[in-house]
Amino acid sequence: MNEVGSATRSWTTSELLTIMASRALHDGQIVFAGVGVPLLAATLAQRLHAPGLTILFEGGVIGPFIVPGDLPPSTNEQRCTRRANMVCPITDVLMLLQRGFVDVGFLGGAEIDRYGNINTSFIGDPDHPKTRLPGSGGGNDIASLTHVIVAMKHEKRRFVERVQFVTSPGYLEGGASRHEAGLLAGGPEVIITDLAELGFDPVTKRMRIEALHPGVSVEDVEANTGFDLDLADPLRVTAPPTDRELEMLRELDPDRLYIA
Amino acid sequence: MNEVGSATRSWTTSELLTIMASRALHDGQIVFAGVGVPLLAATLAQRLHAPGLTILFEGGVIGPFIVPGDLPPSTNEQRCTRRANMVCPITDVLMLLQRGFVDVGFLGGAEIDRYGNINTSFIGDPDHPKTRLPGSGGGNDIASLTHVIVAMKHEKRRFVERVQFVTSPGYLEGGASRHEAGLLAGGPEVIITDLAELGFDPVTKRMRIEALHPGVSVEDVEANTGFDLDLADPLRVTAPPTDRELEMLRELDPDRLYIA
Amino acid sequence: MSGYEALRSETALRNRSLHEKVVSLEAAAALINDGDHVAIGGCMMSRTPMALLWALVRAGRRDLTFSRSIVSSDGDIVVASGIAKKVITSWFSQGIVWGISRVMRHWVESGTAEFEEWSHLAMGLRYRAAAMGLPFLPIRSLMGSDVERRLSGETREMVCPFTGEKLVLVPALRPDVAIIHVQRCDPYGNAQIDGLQFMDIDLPMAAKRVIVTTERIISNNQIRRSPDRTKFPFFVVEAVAEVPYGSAPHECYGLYEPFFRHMDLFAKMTKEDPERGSRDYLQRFFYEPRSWNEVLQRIGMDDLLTAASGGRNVHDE
Amino acid sequence: MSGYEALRSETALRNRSLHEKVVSLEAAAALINDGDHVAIGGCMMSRTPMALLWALVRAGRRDLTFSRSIVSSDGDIVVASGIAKKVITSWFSQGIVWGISRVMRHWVESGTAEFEEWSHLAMGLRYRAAAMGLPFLPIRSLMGSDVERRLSGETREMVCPFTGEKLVLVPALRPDVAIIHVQRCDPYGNAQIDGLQFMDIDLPMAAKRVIVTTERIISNNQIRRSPDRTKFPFFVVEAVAEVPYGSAPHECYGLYEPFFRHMDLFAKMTKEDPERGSRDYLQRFFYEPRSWNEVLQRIGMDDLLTAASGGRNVHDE
Repeated sequence: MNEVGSATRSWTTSELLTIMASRALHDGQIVFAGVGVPLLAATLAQRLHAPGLTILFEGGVIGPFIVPGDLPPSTNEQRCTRRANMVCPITDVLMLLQRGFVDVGFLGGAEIDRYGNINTSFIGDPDHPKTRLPGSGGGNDIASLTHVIVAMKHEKRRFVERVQFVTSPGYLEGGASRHEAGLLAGGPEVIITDLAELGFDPVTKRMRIEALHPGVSVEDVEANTGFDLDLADPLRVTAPPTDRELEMLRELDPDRLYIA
Repeated sequence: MNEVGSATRSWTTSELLTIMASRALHDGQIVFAGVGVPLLAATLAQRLHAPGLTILFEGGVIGPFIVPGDLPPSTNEQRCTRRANMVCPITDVLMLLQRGFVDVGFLGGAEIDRYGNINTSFIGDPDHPKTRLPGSGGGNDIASLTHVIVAMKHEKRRFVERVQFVTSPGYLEGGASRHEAGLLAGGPEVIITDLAELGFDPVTKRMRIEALHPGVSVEDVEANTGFDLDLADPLRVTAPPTDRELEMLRELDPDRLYIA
Repeated sequence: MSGYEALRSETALRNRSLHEKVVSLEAAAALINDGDHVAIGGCMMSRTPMALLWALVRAGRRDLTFSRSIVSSDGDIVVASGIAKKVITSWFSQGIVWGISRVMRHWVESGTAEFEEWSHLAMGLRYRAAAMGLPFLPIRSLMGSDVERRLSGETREMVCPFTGEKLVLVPALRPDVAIIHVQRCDPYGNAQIDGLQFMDIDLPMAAKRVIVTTERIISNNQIRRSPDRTKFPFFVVEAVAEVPYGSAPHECYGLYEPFFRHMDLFAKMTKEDPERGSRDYLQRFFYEPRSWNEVLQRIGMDDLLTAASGGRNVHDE
Repeated sequence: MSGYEALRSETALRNRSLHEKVVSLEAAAALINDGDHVAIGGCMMSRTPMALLWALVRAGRRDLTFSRSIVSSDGDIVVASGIAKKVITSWFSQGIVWGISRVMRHWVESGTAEFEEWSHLAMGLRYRAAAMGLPFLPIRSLMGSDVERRLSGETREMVCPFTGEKLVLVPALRPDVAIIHVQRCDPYGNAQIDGLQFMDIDLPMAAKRVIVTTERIISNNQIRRSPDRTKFPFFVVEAVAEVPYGSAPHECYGLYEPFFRHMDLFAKMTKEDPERGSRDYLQRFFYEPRSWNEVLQRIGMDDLLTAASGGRNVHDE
């Protein structure tokens, strides 16, 4: 377990990401969530401050009920449908993104760049890749059609000037380029890492630090980022995970499948 | 009851239309049928010579089972679903026509013309109609997307040189005009009336008499048609309704809702 | 702002949270505004939200446009009562067994109400396009017909860039309000439909707002026991009203058949003089009754029980 | 002959009559030809027609193209066994919990098998376009991404004639054969699916031929008792094979969960040396067993009963 924190409390990177992501969700929203950190974050939010939050799964599930300790292995198996409000074909649940019913989707990735573009397809030249990654899944659709929260570990090799392959579009080349490409809605809103929360300048669409986690400096973030970051003004400091958040989260994943 | 026939047997116009139409259906076909003559014809065919015939209803029904004496009032109510193999949305059952799974559809109409175009929308100028008719329903889709059997009463005011409004396209202006308009499949195959069976010249697509019902002359047909008809060579004479056909049909509609 | 951007902002502003939204029939009708485009769920004589139409007629709504896959006596009611200025559909009459509706003919032929005609599949694809967040869907029918010609300006033709084939594009139809009658719905709006579904999966996704009338309100727990029977989700629904026999004198699958004797009465009353006949019918069954129960009372117990005895799960036999 | 005319003649020639079509698993596999494009029903680790893939591998089929919404260890099996030359999908790995599949990586990175990547919605709309008899459907994602760029030539962009907006057109994906595993099917091919439906409503309508494997064959009378549960109709189906646990070690909704311990074994065997690991795995679970029952026997009773005890209607709780 990779633990950090104060003298009295400690948490893992995954726990930190999950708790910070849960705080980014608001009551009444409809959230497209993958398993792991996203699902735990959404469920945590439901139980703490957003009882009217609705979860959608890519496998074709609307408003399921997550049972602590019996988490689904992906968004496509029967555990995902537990006490759902509705199940429907995959194409139709993804269409909710295009129709505009979804407030926010969760993404992770192997790489993210200055404009929030995400790569989950190739490391190296796509024609002769060093690593073939699993690919888009619904990632391209989520990133193209709705607002996105990204949760990932803050490492220099992951935060790069330009991703080697744009699987899921962020603001493309910045400025109005996303809109000009024909993507008329959505876009990355917040990047949550183990060091900070990052957002985007409203005009240039360059990534900037919005808030630092407790005990983290701007230099720490810069040292783990492969490009120059702008700074929001004022720069906030996030509140550390509370006992309540940590306890509730550990109840949801008692076997520490996703929060170890 | 409008009875005709030989000394020993007699039948109504609707009975004749239904029986002749049932003979035009083949085993293994998939038939898009409305209520009334089409449904009775399809059910009769199933019971006499086409046990593997499948009926589709516009309301969204695949392979229902028709109960004698309990006929549905339209293709959109629960009686239509009786012991069906599948029910599905209207748009999807109509899509079967576009996908090519349907062999033949049944149509009637207020007017039909030399090229098999059908009008079920307006009598008179559409902007100031003498009579506003109920309209296309699925008629335009059936006529555009599959082969069609038309069953209607043979009257001069119904068989016209040019329909006042093309609700459901036949061969449009004849020749290749249907294909050139973008309709790449289907087209009217046979027109069954109380006097004759009519078809279309393979090249000009002009309507022609293919067969006369027993006791009917070419002159009888011409006298009841508003345009010049071509003649198929050889010109057949249909076999009159058999006792078995008439008995079976009357069993299906004991209250004579549709065969009176 | 482009069409899609407007769609997105409008949709984003809707309250899509899981919350209770049960209202009275009259309160549901009050959510519909003069001039709205109202899409009617069900088809023909099946699952017509007749009680809600009754409330709309009584509320004296004006200048409504109605759309529906196929229109039966519901269409007669909305034109004869004067609440509709336009009906967009593929087929409009009372029903095959009653001949051509004299009411439809009178109001449409006199130019008082417009009847805009599309093919049935075109209606379905127009709703589906809107449900998919698309500006259009392609169709292979309509071509060469006067139906398309008369709609000129509404459709487009395109040459397929893959095959070179001609296709017609039918524009998304995005109603201001969809009104849908279902067998079961929970207080949040999760709606379950038995039997024929018609266009009622696409319609609620297409519309800007959705009002559901339901034979019974059931608990969310009951919905969650069979989520694969939920046909549209709570977050598209704005209001839910419980109205037993809310589709009378039309049918509701599994519960009651059309009230055939009452439909005969309506056809008979409006056959000779559609204007006076509808006025009398509306007076007796729409304006005088002060509640939907009173409408049912006037239709009568005999008709209701006959319809109910014919209404059952016909698959069980 | 245009694309649509070819589609129509081909479809017209299919035997669409109501007739029995029950065959053995091996006979079903024999209906698939070298070089075919085979679409796999289900998604990820759910309702994968694994028994039919087993039979295909054993039959030594070659040069197959596979497509699927999301590919799990089924994809590893078809590339490692050498029956696939190409996999068209949106996501390809064993499953999130096992990290990135070493098998996929080895065969794809070495260029032995091609992995053509689309977005998940694009996969769905490609099947749906084919199911609708259309050459394409429009989509609002893909734009601006390298996913679209890398597919250049496959998609088209258009300006919407109604709104002036840019849209991507994704081409219909029309598999030679769709192979779909379901809970229940009758001898004619009427298939009922419980729970998650994935793309299995569009897929059988899209494909040129459909082969169904089913946990149980039930009578046509049983189908007719609940026609609203039938997800695709008999006339699109060419063959039906009854194969209990036919999706093992993946899940079948309501009956069994994924065989997690067996999936762990597969991941472990293929992690260090994907080539040798898959060879050993295929030897033990594909080539040596002479029947599907023998495969299940080798997977073992413990794993089977654990999976079965986790598989139940999770809505009943």
